[in-house]
Amino acid sequence: MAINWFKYAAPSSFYGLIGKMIPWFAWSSGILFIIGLYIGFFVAPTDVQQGEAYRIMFIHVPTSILSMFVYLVMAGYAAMGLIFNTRLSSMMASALAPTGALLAFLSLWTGALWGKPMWGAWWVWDARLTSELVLLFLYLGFIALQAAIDDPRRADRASALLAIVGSVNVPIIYFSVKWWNTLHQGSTVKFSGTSMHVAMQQAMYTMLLACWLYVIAVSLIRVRSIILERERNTQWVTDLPEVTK
Amino acid sequence: MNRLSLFGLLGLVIRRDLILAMRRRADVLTTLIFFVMVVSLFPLGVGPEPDMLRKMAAGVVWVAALLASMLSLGRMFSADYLDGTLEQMMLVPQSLSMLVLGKIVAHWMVSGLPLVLMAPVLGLQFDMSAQALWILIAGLLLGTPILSMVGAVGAALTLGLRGGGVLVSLLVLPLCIPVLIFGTGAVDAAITGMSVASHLLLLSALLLLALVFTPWVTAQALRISME
Amino acid sequence: MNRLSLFGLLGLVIRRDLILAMRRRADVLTTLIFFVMVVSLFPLGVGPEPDMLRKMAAGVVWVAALLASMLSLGRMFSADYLDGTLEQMMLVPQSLSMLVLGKIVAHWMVSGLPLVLMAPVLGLQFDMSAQALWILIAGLLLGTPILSMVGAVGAALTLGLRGGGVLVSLLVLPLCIPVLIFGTGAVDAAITGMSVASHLLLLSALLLLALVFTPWVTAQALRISME
Amino acid sequence: MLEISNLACSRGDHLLFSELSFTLAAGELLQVEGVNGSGKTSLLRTLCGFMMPAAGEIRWRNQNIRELDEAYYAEMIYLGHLNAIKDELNAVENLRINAGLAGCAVEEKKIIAALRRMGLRGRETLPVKVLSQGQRRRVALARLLFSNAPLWILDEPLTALDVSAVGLMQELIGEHLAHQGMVIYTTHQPLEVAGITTRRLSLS
Amino acid sequence: MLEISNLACSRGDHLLFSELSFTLAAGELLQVEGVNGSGKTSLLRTLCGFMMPAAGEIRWRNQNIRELDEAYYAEMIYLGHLNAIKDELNAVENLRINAGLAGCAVEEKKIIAALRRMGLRGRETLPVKVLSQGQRRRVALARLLFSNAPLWILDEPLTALDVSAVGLMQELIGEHLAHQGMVIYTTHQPLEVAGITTRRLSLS
Amino acid sequence: MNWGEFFAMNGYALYVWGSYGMALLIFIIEIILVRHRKKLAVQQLRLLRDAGKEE
Ligand code: HEM
Ligand SMILES: Nc1ncnc2c1ncn2[C@@H]1O[C@H](COP(=O)(O)OP(=O)(O)OP(=O)(O)O)[C@@H](O)[C@H]1O
Ligand SMILES: Nc1ncnc2c1ncn2[C@@H]1O[C@H](COP(=O)(O)OP(=O)(O)OP(=O)(O)O)[C@@H](O)[C@H]1O
Ligand SMILES: [Mg+2]
Ligand SMILES: [Mg+2]
Repeated sequence: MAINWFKYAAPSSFYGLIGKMIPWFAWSSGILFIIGLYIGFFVAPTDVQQGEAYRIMFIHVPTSILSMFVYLVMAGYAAMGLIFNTRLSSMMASALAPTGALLAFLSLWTGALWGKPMWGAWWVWDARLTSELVLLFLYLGFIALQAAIDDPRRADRASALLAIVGSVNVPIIYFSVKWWNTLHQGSTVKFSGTSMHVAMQQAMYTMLLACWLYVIAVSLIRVRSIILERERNTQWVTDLPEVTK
Repeated sequence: MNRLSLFGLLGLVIRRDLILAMRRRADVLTTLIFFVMVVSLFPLGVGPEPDMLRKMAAGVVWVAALLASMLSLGRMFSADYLDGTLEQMMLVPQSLSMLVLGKIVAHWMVSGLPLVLMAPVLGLQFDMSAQALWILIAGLLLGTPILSMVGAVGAALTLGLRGGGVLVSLLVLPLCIPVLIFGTGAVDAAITGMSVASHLLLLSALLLLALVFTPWVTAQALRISME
Repeated sequence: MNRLSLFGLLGLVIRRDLILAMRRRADVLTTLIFFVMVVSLFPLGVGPEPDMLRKMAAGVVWVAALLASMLSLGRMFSADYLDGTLEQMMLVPQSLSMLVLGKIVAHWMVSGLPLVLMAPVLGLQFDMSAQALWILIAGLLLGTPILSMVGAVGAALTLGLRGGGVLVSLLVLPLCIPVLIFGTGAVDAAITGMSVASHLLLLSALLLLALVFTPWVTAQALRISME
Repeated sequence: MLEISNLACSRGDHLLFSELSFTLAAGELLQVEGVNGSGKTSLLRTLCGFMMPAAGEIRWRNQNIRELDEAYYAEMIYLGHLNAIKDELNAVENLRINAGLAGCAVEEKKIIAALRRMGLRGRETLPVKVLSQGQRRRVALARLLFSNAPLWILDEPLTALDVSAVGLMQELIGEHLAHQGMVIYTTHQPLEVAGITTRRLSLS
Repeated sequence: MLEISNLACSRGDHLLFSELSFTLAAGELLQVEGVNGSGKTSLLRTLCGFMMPAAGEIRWRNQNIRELDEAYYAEMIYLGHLNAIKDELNAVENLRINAGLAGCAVEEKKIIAALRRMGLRGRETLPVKVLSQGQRRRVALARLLFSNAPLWILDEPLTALDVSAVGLMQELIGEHLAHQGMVIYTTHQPLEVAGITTRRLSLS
Repeated sequence: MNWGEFFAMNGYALYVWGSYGMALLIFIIEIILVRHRKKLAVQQLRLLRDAGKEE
């Protein structure tokens, strides 16, 4: 029953549940990072055209892909919070936003550091790059709006509207590659053969998974503090073992 | 009880906002002059080579239009909010979305339409071809209402917040980028002889989308901001 | 009676305005982001050819800085005017010019300084050379305070007028054009290998001139607007 | 007509009041009392639907106002701390637009008559901006003269009014009640309507 | 101390008052009376130097206030229709900054004590924006507690205040007068200070 | 391959390690911030509880 389900999604039970889950996510993320980096740096061969610089890919691609994915997840949570008035989903949305913004920033940063040796410029105004920049702005707008409103309930609802409207923009920005000449993934970037080396693929997917788990772990920790901040007047929070001890 | 028809309401709100704008005729003029000035600043900043200027023209005009309509967003709700009129508007026994639509239309007429009318003059300054000019105008005609509508959402969300003026740009500019891309894309296509229709069609689609959703979203945002 | 020293007053006012800005940390960030966004809009509008972009870079950065500081002008006095604090400030038993100077400095620290610090990153995006970048920064460092000061005069004059936000741009932009010209001129000179010093010296002279006169003029303008 | 049951209202993490119940019938006058910050304004704003109540229900003609929405708004008029008049317009224009939005077109002559009744003779066509505090409040109150809404919700209607204007307000409220109207209001000044016993609701 | 001679004041093409003369000595309380729009606010604003009088002179310690300027401002405090508090700051920050600008650094503890005296216990660190109308006015009035200016100019200090706060204001004014202060104020509500006979100045 | 060669990354050291370094830095900073926020929240709660006891 839907109502029952919402009851289980009440902050009090969720708080305990994720408290137990966080270490699992954190540790598996750490281990996968080590494995991924090992494959990426020691197993995967040097790329014929790009030399060692291509190894940036193993951090660039996961952060890039996740930055977009996280936005959609965040917008989804925000929409849920707005429509069903579930406090928890709004909190999840605000917990995801900073991580998403950081991922977007990392994508830009690693991309820029990759671009300099490959294209000879830190930055080109290519559609892919620009759209990533715009994504960063969307995140920052979400965070800024939430920070600007004092009342958390109001902040949730206002920023949810923004996130929803903004998510309409994501595909438009993303597909604008089509309408634009593009350097990213253009002729400069070609891996040996039609497909990547198996080890490269393995490293990339491992790193992607590791990053994903990292995102989950970090945002769950953040959502726990958000829950504490917002529910500070409730009895169950005052009775928590970490508070009473 | 007396109740206005939907269109009566729309007309009334538009008329009201136009009267208010006319009471400060300077307002209308200044958005326009801001637009003209931004466009004219570029040759000053960039240098006077005609070839480069011609290439830049559509982009500069579009960016200036975007900024000008951004600048006038603050006006859309904040005065009404501060003096309590907005509160009263939410108590009007009629659809708030419709009322919002009225305000958006009035805003566009005051700060979007003059830009569209001014654009040809500026385009000539940059030595654009007649065909490119027509496309520019068509694009602006489709695009500036979208800017007003998306801007309304941002203005409503940031209502009563300090620093709202800048925050609203942060929220709205990314959302307006597609408009900018299609608008300038159309002109580029016209210059390079490619098909213009697809860009303009996309702009029309965006306009329709915005027309359907933004008044409602703005109304919701207003309700949230008033709480 | 207790009276603050002149510098005590200056410090107090600056601190006050910075606290207010920090209360909404978003404010500082948003001016900055607006700046970044305007600069980024241009390549979107104009197209991604690196050669052209490199030529435009200094101009675009300067125009964006001008617009960003223009946009934040509204904040300088209007909030204080609306809630009556400005009235009280005029009753402070100390030189109003000094108080105004404090507000200008705070405004610059919040909305000018971040732009200067951000400019190198944007310059890199446009692939500017290191030397040109340095000149750009030096110019901005000299120029943005002038923008804040001239802006203050405009903001004070348009206080309490409806549509002040746009009107102020209209008043201020023409006055700021010399700054723009010298600022971009310096970068151009650096690129073409001519002497940069004359441009920067002129900017410094303007800065000095503004520093001497604008606080007093602004104070007078405030008195007029309050009547 | 207006029934409030078990209403609770909270601002921030502060519970203003709870378990508030009362009804207001035609011809009744209700004064909400309480010290500064006790939640009078919040109560009135909740009645207008601006704020969501933390608990409880507000019913108008036996229907929840959330469901009624526009039908409810057609039958009530709210006057808040803010005057809701545009500084740039003059009193006549302000009132015409206000009446228009509420759904009734009023003639200029009637507006001017109303303004004169409110003691604004000679000020009808000045921009409201230059009027004195009390005159501005009078313009805002003049809206009441055109409305045929039965429910008046007035938040401190007497601020800035001088003695004669207070008398006028008492008269207006008396007339409205005589026509089977309802008034709910707050004030820190004494307000007595001849021939009517004011009901009082105290927020602790 | 404060001497007004033959003062005239006009707004637009409207002469508000003319030939107004009075003096205010230490320990005196003067109420400016008049109907809405009679020019009370304009008179007080003229006394602050915001408006130029159409004719006449205002003298403080036998010198024209135009010439004194800052020395005059150091000895007076004005409280207008607007509260002059920043919505984003909390009450403590507001008062600290206000006191600082007036030239005295005040300790946090004293500010909190003052706020409690004004009945704002528990609201000291909320952003002023969320306070009720009356609470905001109280924050504005708390400024009077830190000032050692002899001349108080108060424009409708009692708006939005509840009964107990009105009592408090009367107390404050009484204390100030006992210390040889001067108060000139307007109000439409009754304000009586124990042991002091209020002088009244009527603007026709 | 020896470690020196490995760290030199064939001349791309700045770029490769710059990327991974920044990523590491950001991750670490985020973890620290996020845990600090949690600690602050708990501290705040204790403060509230103690203040509640005093009254
Ligand atoms: C600041 C600069 C850059 C940004 C913002 C950026 C952004 C992105 C984004 C958003 C993606 C995910 C796209 C997708 O899922 O298809 C991505 C993927 C990728 N990027 Fe970048 N990038 C940048 C620079 C570079 C450079 C310089 C290279 C290589 C020379 C590069 C190579 C790749 C590759 C190979 C992928 C994976 C593509 C795929 O699997 O579809 N990127 N980048
Ligand atoms: N975020 C918040 N946190 C704590 N308290 C809040 C918050 N927002 C509002 N309040 C309190 O809620 C109350 C709001 O009161 P309201 O404006 O309804 O009072 P009122 O009865 O109209 O008072 P007045 O007579 O002064 O107009 C105030 O006491 C205010 O301090
Ligand atoms: N431009 C103008 N033309 C004509 N009359 C004007 C103009 N500006 C102001 N007035 C009048 O000047 C008067 C200003 O009054 P003021 O604000 O001093 O009144 P007040 O005594 O404080 O009234 P209140 O009790 O309502 O606060 C008002 O009657 C107003 O109508
Ligand atoms: Mg109230
Ligand atoms: Mg007055």
